[in-house]
Amino acid sequence: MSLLSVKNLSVILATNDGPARAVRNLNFRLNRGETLGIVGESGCGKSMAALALMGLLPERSETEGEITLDGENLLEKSDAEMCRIRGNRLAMIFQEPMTSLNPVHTVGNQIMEPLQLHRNMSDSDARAETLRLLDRVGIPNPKARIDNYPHQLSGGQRQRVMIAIALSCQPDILIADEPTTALDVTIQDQILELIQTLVREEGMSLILISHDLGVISENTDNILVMYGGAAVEMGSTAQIFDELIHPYTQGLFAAMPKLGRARARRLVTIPGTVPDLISLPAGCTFTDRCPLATDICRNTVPPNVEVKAKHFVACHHLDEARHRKTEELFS
Amino acid sequence: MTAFLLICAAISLFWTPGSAYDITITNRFLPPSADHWLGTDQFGRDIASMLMTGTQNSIVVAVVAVSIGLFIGVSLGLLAAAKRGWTEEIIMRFSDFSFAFPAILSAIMLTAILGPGGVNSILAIGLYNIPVFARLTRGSANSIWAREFVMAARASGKGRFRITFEHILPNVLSLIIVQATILFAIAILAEAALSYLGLGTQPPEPSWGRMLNEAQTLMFLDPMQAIYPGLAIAIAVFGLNLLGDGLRDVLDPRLSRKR
Amino acid sequence: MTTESHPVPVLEVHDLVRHYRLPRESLLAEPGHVFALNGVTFEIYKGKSFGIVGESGCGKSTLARNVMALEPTDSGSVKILGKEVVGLSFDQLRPLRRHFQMVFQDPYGSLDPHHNVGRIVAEPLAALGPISKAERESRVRNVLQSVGLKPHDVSKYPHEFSGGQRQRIAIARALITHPELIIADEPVSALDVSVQAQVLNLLKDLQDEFGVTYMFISHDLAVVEYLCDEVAVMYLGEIVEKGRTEDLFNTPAHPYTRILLDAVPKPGSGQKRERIKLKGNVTGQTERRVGCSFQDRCPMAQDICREVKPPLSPVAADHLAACHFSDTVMKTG
Amino acid sequence: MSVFIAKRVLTLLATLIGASIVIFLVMEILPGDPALVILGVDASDEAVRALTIELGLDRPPLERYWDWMTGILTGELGNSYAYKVPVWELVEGALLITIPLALMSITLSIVLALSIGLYAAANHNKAGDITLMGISQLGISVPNFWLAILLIILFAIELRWLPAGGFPGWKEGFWVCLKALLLPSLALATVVGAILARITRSSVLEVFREDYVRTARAKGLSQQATLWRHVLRNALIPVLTVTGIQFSALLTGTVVVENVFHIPGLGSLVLKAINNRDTIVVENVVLLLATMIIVVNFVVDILYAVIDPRLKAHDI
Repeated sequence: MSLLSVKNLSVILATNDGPARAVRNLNFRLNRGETLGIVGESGCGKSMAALALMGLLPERSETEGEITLDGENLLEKSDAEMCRIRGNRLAMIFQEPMTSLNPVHTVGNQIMEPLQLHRNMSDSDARAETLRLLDRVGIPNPKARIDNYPHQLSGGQRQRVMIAIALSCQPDILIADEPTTALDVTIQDQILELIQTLVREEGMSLILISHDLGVISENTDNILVMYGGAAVEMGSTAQIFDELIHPYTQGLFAAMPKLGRARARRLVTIPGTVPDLISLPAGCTFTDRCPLATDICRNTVPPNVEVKAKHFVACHHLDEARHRKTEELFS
Repeated sequence: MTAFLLICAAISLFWTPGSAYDITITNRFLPPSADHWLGTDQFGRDIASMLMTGTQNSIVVAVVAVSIGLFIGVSLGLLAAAKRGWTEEIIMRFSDFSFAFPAILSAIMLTAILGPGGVNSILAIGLYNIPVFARLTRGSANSIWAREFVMAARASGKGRFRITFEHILPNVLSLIIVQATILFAIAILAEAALSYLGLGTQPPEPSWGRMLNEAQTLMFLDPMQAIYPGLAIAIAVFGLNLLGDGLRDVLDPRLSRKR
Repeated sequence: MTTESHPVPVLEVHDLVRHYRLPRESLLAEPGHVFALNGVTFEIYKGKSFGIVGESGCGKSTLARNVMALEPTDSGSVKILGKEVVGLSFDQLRPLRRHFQMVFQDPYGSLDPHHNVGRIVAEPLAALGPISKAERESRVRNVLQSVGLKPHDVSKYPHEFSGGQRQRIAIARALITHPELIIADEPVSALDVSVQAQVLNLLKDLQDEFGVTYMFISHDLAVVEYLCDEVAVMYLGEIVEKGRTEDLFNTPAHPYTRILLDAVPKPGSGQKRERIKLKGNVTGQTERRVGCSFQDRCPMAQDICREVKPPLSPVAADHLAACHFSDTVMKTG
Repeated sequence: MSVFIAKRVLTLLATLIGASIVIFLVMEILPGDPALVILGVDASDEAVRALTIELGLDRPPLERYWDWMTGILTGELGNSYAYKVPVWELVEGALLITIPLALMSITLSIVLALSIGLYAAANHNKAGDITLMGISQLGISVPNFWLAILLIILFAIELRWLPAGGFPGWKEGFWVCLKALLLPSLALATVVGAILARITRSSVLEVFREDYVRTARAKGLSQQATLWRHVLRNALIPVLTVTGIQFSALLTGTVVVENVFHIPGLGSLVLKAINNRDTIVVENVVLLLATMIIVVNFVVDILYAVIDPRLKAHDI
């Protein structure tokens, strides 16, 4: 049995302009020790899916479907029960290391908090464990840093503190939502490497969320590509980069400038802009920008077809998408 | 509510149910009736008429006082933000310690020297409004100056004063309008307080604050007289506060929808 | 240098220095300084794109503001079309402004929400002096068309547009005076990948059409490689390497460039490569060291790096680097 | 930190001196000869001249300002023009009433504000929140002296629970005095408390949207625990700012409300002094009130640094 399985997960946000379907019918599984990357552009629902897992969606929202952790459906749990799971079995790190730490508490106190909450540690035990954690996440001179306030640390160091908080109770699953987007490339490199090492050594599972295909490609076993709240393509990382099938995945990959590629070649562009979740078509969410779109795409949700072992694509025009070159597709 | 108040004031310019000034001792302490909607006071004056005329008075004081603060304060604030450096320092230090002299305190000083009067209370409230507007304007103007579109305007070769009028002022205006309605309410309160103390509007001009003062001596005889003028003030201020909140929501769409 | 084909540099920056004073930390200590630019020199030729890459705090945005004459320069020279702009008064600068315009990073913050598109785009015309209404309108129409917006968009307001379209408006504003030079400070970093490609292609097309010169600032090496002819890598207020894009990206001569290139995650491979690692922590911009500015983080630093500052010197044709061991770096590439 | 405090203390002193200069200028240099003011417009020239010399007003302004300042430092404020007793005696008695009244009111309003604000924020958009915010909106709109009158009508005239006014003096016992100050401080605290309650609520709601609150929830902290451990301290910062600003409103409010209740505090003193044209008393009382406002704002500035560690590092 999978450690985590998500079935038909939908999230509906109430906005001032009407209900927005931030996540629609999402399905995936995650085994112990596996890493899953969720990739997509802004508003594709990747962060909302993560918050739904944590049970931390904004107030005015509804969730449907099933999120099963070790056979227990998290969506049926009360907030008090979720509090025992959050930070303990499921931990999360966020995009903005600048604002994700409380400015008025020392970093030490913020790391000690989950230890005292879930492990009932005494002050001195928690402090000793915090020193160990700070060392573990590569912060030099933990004894001095433990009593620092967040504003005294650099962005990279703050993100290390966030990782220490997430790691403190040895969770089963670590969810990292754009953990390096706000950081410089060289720091990003260090942080991703740290996450990789820790996940491997602690035997955790990882859900890594990013808009950056490069980050996802180098750090995950499996990939889930989202667009407009829906999963459009899913499979093992190697297989997906071997053969991109869904028109959106193809377009996204081709639109990205890549180091070392001939610069004379023009970038492929996907026409139009990232969609507004309120006015998406009922069928395939990519319809409005897709060169292959027909009437069926607009009205009928495309089935999830397993094109190869464990490589799923949701598209009505699979054959055409597979056999036409990306440049041809978007020209 | 504010509109109702304005209408009251406007009507009272031409017509009141009775006279706010005529003293008819025989009509003292009449209960409310068709002739005297809210009854009469200890001198037989019609309370409803006094209230309506008092509205005028409050509005005039508040308008003038807020305008003084608005024009001087906003100009100083814009100047401070545009010039930075020591100009800003001087203006802000100045407004810093003007904060130590709230309206009533400066009115006390002024009246101690110049004697009580309506003009002095306007001046005192107006003076108090200057630093309030100056601070608000400078604070938000500074944040606008830091925006990229201002940088773009400077890259277009526009000078500081042109940018102030084309970019800064329109962007801080909504905030200033909201603040003005709130200060308008505060000015009405302050005027009432000054008149109550006898430092503001002088007899025989009717004013809400003074009506309360007179009513207080009669509290044991006719408590209702102390209710009406206070209620009028509360309604006026309440209406203005609601107006301010409403304006904030209308003028600042960023609050209701982020990005 | 490349003088044969492009004899007149559109932009010449020579030994540009900019330091900011920090507020005092204590009453006794001297106030600190931020050494944002410590002597930057380069030139850009007509019709070319010059990329400036570096991480946050390397001084690239300060450089943009100084070249645009938006803040006072401490010392050095900035020549636009051969004319010195450092030290000019505001009024003297105004007529020159038509020659150099800027595109900013934030498509939300760079457009005044209270002005309509027509007014925003026409703003730089202020530098041209009085022009007729008809001329003004036709210019706005033309420039909107060339960035792919519709003529009736003039009366709309910024909030009616998406991020990518807003960036088109910002580009139209920069283009309206037919400038020689456009300074673009991270113009695509706030955009989604699919939209970023549209804007990058637009910038390329406009260069082909109008022969405009770009100074393009970015932290994204892939974007710079895609768009630029020449690149300078900045670290702590200095250019540490400069050269033609293909030379610099294929055979980097400075360890920092090498590390930057290695740190970029590349899609497709699926596997991580072995690579040189940065060591230590970021040196602040507030201290100045004897020797090389990169010494604390450099994996190959020797004694000489702590004593002698390496000059920016040629390592190959049109390729300069400031490293004592650039030969070794180039060989290991 | 040292720079922060040093800078604040310097600003405090500068502001105090600035305030005293302004008061001095307004009271003594601007039109209106104090001697003439005291004696009335019909006084003879000789009488005015004699009084001018008697009061020492013929000396140069700088010298008189210097005397005033040194007088303040030594407690020699001169004699009241009207009562011929040392000003300090008058002021001292009044201070002993006004300061407790102000402290009582501000404590009451903070207690009121925090409990209402927190309750409303915790029940965001529910009936309790909406009702409380409606009431507080009303509270803001009510003039404090009218509220004072209403309170007198209700508690003193109708219910006869509390005295309608006056102050027995501290010799009569602590509780009697507290009872006398209860209604006035209630009148003052309602308005200020209503304002602070609204600020507290909106500030708590704002902080709840911060990223670090999400971090706290992700650690497994309950909504309640997050409120106490992470939200409250951050939310207090704007509340503190407004408390500083509102203190001046509260202090001037006491001037008015003391008159409603006929309490012999600074407010009553200054009003009496104006009616008696006792400018020397007005001058000193105004300086005293201004000083209190300035000092409270200084304390607020220091409290900022205690609450928010970021401010200690770099200056504002």
